[in-house]
Amino acid sequence: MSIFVDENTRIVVQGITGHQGSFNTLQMIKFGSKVVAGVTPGKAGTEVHGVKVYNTLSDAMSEEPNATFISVPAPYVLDAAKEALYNGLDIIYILTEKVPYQDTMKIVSMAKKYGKTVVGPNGPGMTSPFKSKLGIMPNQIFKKGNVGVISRSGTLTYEIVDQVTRAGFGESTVIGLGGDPVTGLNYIDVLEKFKNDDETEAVVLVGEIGGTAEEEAAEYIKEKFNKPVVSYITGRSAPKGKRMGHAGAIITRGKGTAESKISALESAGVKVAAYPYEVPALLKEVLK
Amino acid sequence: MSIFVDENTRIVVQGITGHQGSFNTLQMIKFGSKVVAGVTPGKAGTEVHGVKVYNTLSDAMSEEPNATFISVPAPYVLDAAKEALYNGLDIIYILTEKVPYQDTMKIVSMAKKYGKTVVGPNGPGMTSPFKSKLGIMPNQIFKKGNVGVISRSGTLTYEIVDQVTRAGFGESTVIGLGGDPVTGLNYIDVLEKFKNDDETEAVVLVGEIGGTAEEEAAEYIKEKFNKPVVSYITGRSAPKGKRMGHAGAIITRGKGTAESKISALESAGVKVAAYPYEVPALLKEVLK
Amino acid sequence: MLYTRLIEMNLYEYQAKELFRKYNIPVPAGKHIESPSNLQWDKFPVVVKAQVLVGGRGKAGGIKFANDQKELLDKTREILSMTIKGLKVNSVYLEEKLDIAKEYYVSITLDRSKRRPIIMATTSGGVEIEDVPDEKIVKYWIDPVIGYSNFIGKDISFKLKLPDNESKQFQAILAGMASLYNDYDAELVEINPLVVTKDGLIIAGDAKIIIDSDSLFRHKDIPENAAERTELEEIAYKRGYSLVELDGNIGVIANGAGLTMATLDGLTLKGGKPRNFLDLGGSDDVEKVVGAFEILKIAKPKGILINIFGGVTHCDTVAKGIIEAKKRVGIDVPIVVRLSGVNEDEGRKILSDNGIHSYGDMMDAINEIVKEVNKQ
Amino acid sequence: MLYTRLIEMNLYEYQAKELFRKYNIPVPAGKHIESPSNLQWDKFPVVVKAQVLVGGRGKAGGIKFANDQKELLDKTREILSMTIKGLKVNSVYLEEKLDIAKEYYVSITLDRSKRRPIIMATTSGGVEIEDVPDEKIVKYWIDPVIGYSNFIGKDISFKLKLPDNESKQFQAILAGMASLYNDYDAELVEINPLVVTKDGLIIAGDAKIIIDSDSLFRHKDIPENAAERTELEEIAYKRGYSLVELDGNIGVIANGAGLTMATLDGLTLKGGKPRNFLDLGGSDDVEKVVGAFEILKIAKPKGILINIFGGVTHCDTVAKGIIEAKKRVGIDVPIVVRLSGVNEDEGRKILSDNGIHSYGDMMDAINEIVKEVNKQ
Repeated sequence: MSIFVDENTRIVVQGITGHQGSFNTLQMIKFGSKVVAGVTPGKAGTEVHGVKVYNTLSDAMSEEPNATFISVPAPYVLDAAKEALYNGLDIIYILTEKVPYQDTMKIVSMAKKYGKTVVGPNGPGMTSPFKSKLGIMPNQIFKKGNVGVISRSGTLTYEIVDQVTRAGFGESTVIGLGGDPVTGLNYIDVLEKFKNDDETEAVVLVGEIGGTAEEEAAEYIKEKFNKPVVSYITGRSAPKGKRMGHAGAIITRGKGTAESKISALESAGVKVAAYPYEVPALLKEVLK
Repeated sequence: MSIFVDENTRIVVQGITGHQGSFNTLQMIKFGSKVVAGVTPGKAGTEVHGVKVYNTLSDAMSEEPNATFISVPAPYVLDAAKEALYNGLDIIYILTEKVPYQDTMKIVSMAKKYGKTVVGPNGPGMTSPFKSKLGIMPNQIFKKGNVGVISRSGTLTYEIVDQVTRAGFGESTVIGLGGDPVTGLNYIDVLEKFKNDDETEAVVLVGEIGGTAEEEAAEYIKEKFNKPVVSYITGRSAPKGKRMGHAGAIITRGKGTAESKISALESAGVKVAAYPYEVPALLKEVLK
Repeated sequence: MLYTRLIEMNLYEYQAKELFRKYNIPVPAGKHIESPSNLQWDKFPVVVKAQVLVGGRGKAGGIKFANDQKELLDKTREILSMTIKGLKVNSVYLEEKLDIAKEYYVSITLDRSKRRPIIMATTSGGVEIEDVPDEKIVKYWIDPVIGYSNFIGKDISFKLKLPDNESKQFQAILAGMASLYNDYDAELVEINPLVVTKDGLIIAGDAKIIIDSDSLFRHKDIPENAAERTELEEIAYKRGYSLVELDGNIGVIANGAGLTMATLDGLTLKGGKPRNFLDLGGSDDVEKVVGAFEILKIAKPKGILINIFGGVTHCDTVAKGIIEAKKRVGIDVPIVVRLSGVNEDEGRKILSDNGIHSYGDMMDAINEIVKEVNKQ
Repeated sequence: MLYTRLIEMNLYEYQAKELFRKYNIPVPAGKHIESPSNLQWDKFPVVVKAQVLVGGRGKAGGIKFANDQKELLDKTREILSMTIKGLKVNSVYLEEKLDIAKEYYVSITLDRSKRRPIIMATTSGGVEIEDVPDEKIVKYWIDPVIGYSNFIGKDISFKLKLPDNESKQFQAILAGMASLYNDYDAELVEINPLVVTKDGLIIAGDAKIIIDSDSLFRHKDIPENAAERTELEEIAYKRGYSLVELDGNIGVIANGAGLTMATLDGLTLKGGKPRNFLDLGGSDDVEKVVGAFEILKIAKPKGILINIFGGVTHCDTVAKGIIEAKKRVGIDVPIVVRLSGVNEDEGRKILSDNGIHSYGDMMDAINEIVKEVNKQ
């Protein structure tokens, strides 16, 4: 068992003929993902890397996809996600960046109504080596293993996964939540899945300054999580004072800094690395 | 067990100080319903028939209601129903008539998201003698028994229930769906509940011309319903030709007439009465 | 249900097209005219269309073409003097004549059984849509949580196999219709024909909009048009009663649409002929009862049947109303009363104190009034 | 995250109040002035307010009162010559002086952890809201499925214990704010102070609106204001780079906000001082790399660290960009390169073919650049 994506994941790519859509279709296929269809209006009958292209998602449903990779320009993401929900897809991964956050809120709340999962926007997706990859993470950094990774970042995730793999570990599932203020999944959503995943024995939580998601994750780990967690938090050196308005400060009330996050995690028993390269060493400690 | 309302139903009345709100609060209390709170902005601290009034529903939640009786003017129904959903009430009964149907659609679809039940608008509510009444049906027509009644009408429901009771039968639960084009529950929603209700041994389905709800119910009864059903359909004598526009005709394609409904029900094995007073006689046949 | 929705709000074509303009749905250049004086138009030929709230005006001669100013004046006068299916034509709409290449059909309306709006579209438009076979109609249901979004227009365009140059235009029109449908609480937004001109432009040839009359409190810009009502129905409507005129001779007053229908059914099955449907509704008001008699008096029935099952409406209130009406309205035909339900005993007593017999059972009352009227 | 949201769109007070008017949120009579010529005002005293996108303008002298035309001219000139927290004042807003009885506070903003908008309100307004204790602030989260509805305004009014005459006004203002928040993709709509005048009227004393800059494609009526950016940041922003200026001496180019932050963290922990944050983002374009060097050249760093983990951005593209930049931009300070990930080998080869050593490990590169710069 893996979480979210596995050998039963059947992917349709919305926007398959675009640069990103086409490139990542190929990468996903190389990784072993089942990419069963693509959608670009007006391009029905063509193929992208051997994948059949349809005019509309409702036509593409004949290939029985259950997950979608959305790579359309930001102004069209809301429409594409609605189309995915209308057609009943279970996992909606949105690669696109600069999606208005109120659009994301709408997508996330509609998806919740239908019990569907949204990943992203503006994140690298999810990878379960070597069952399936739904997203854009570089193929070569993965190895099958028992470490789960959750992150808000893109490239920093690759950096950490690369370190973990080079140190001889491997990953169960790696999930990039996305860097936007509102995303489909948060740390706790994923931790709940890792908790019951028999392939995951330890979790690496990669966080960054801003918001209080890491503090809330720490709370959850303290109270309900039963597997060892190692963490790395970026932004320690960020200058103070550049922050959202007054109203934002009220919500966080002093949380949101690297210090706040690190101390919350440490008090939940999480080992926090100072540098990415320290993550494997800490994993060794908790997995010995 | 009864369906929807029973001795655990705790009712709050939104609009309790209005004429309808106040009158029906008293009637519900007399029937044995637990009316635990009322809401009228600005009237906190007063009482209506011994029921404490609060300014807002969120304040009234301290009395732990799980169902609401909404009796506010039509333009305010959407707001009141949203308030009820926001506060997590399980059953939302809307007495008010002339609610714009798009408001009702919104209420129903939001309620579905939260797994809540909407009854009405513009219907008499639901009664489980003598456990609870959430609505406006006259108290004196009921007797505890094993006949379930579903109807789109108000007074016609009373007529039928009265006939059933006078003939020596009694009712398990009586439900008035409401007379509007869009209502929270339809026949099938209720039949599904009656199916698993051990207190219900036969069902009376009261229908009327217009729409195709009765035809769909007949389909359901034929395929999935396991208890005897007796029916009465009004509107046989209605003049032909007064109907919605062309587009409406396409959807129904000849259904919607009394003849269509009666023949659909009969082919599902339902006994259809020509007059309300024939219903008890048919019940005698199926319950013997 | 059929009876209770009589007050749906139909818009005239010229009003509907005004709303179309607001939502950027292309319509031909047009002008609404209430009198032939000052009749100005400069591009011929022109179409003169009777503005009436009833279907089939074309077949009835309510749509004519004019090739010059003189013809325009003649045709306008002609149409303004017409009565179509009993409705007087009070105004015409002058409209640029389109160079029609193809005629499509598109509508959004409520699918009651699915409790969601349905879009229907076909490239076989221009005829009565009931006559188009189902397999030629593309149907799409709008999920109320997701709402209308552009993927729907795209999907339907592909399913209709529209050429590229039409597809974008069609999507914009459908998006406009969907917004209009939501913003104005419509029950129906329909374009038939949706014209494709020889220049490849898509334009709304006709426009039909029905507004949910229950929503008018938030659409102050929508004028309340008289619906397809008879004189008696109009009087009743203005006084706040839900009445449908029928061709029999027994006046009926009952409460609740369902019970009223059941009363008519019972009368008919027993050989009686109802003069009307009149639902008192759920108000508990003596004057409301008196007012019902005032209206029935105009209808000159040979007898009146009152059938009340008391709920919100109390039987004693109805009884008082009957006594009042007898005094004030002066009814000289037989009245048969049935009272049951809330305050039934009080109501029956009030009546018997005033010498009026009443029944507890609906069928007894029906049998009695049929007998009474047949005696005459 | 902190760095990536730098381009949120702050509105000037006068712009925000214009939007308030559109949503029927009462604001004082006011006028936006860009030059003291033609300065007309007829009701004194008047408030002259500096229009700058930075908090604390009052304390900095950016809000003054004038009792007559002459004072108005003087104060306006004075404020127009000011620079507040490094930002030049380019215009003022003249506003009717309110007769203040009470000052409230109300805002709608995004609660990121709950993924829904939050309304905050208190009757202890007029001060910095962070200084108001939590128990004095009423908080209400908007359910995105249910949306804002009037029960929320009613509920908050009661929780604030507003008198009856204020409650209705407050509800209308909050409803307007909620519509504005939705319609304009706002991140923040804030009124502080929300003034209650001695006449009992509730009026927005100030107005703060932040728009989600990602949404500007659908808000063509919103002008794009320069945010609180330094000269270098402004140049970078205009060229499409996400750059934050810092006070160190090591120029940094990395890809992805997280990895860039981690690079700065690593540098700092190893005793280096970053000159900037520059995230190349996820584009695979040689020119984008060259452009980054052009901007860094302006910043005059003592050395440049490039830290790339290839994903969407391929390592060979970055390598080509570095070679191009060396040729065209003319960088004369040490450059240390780290390349890992997609096309890492190709990229490293391109660099070594051109005589540039590169690292595979991030920490090795960080150590090297710190050593190089400290040598100088």
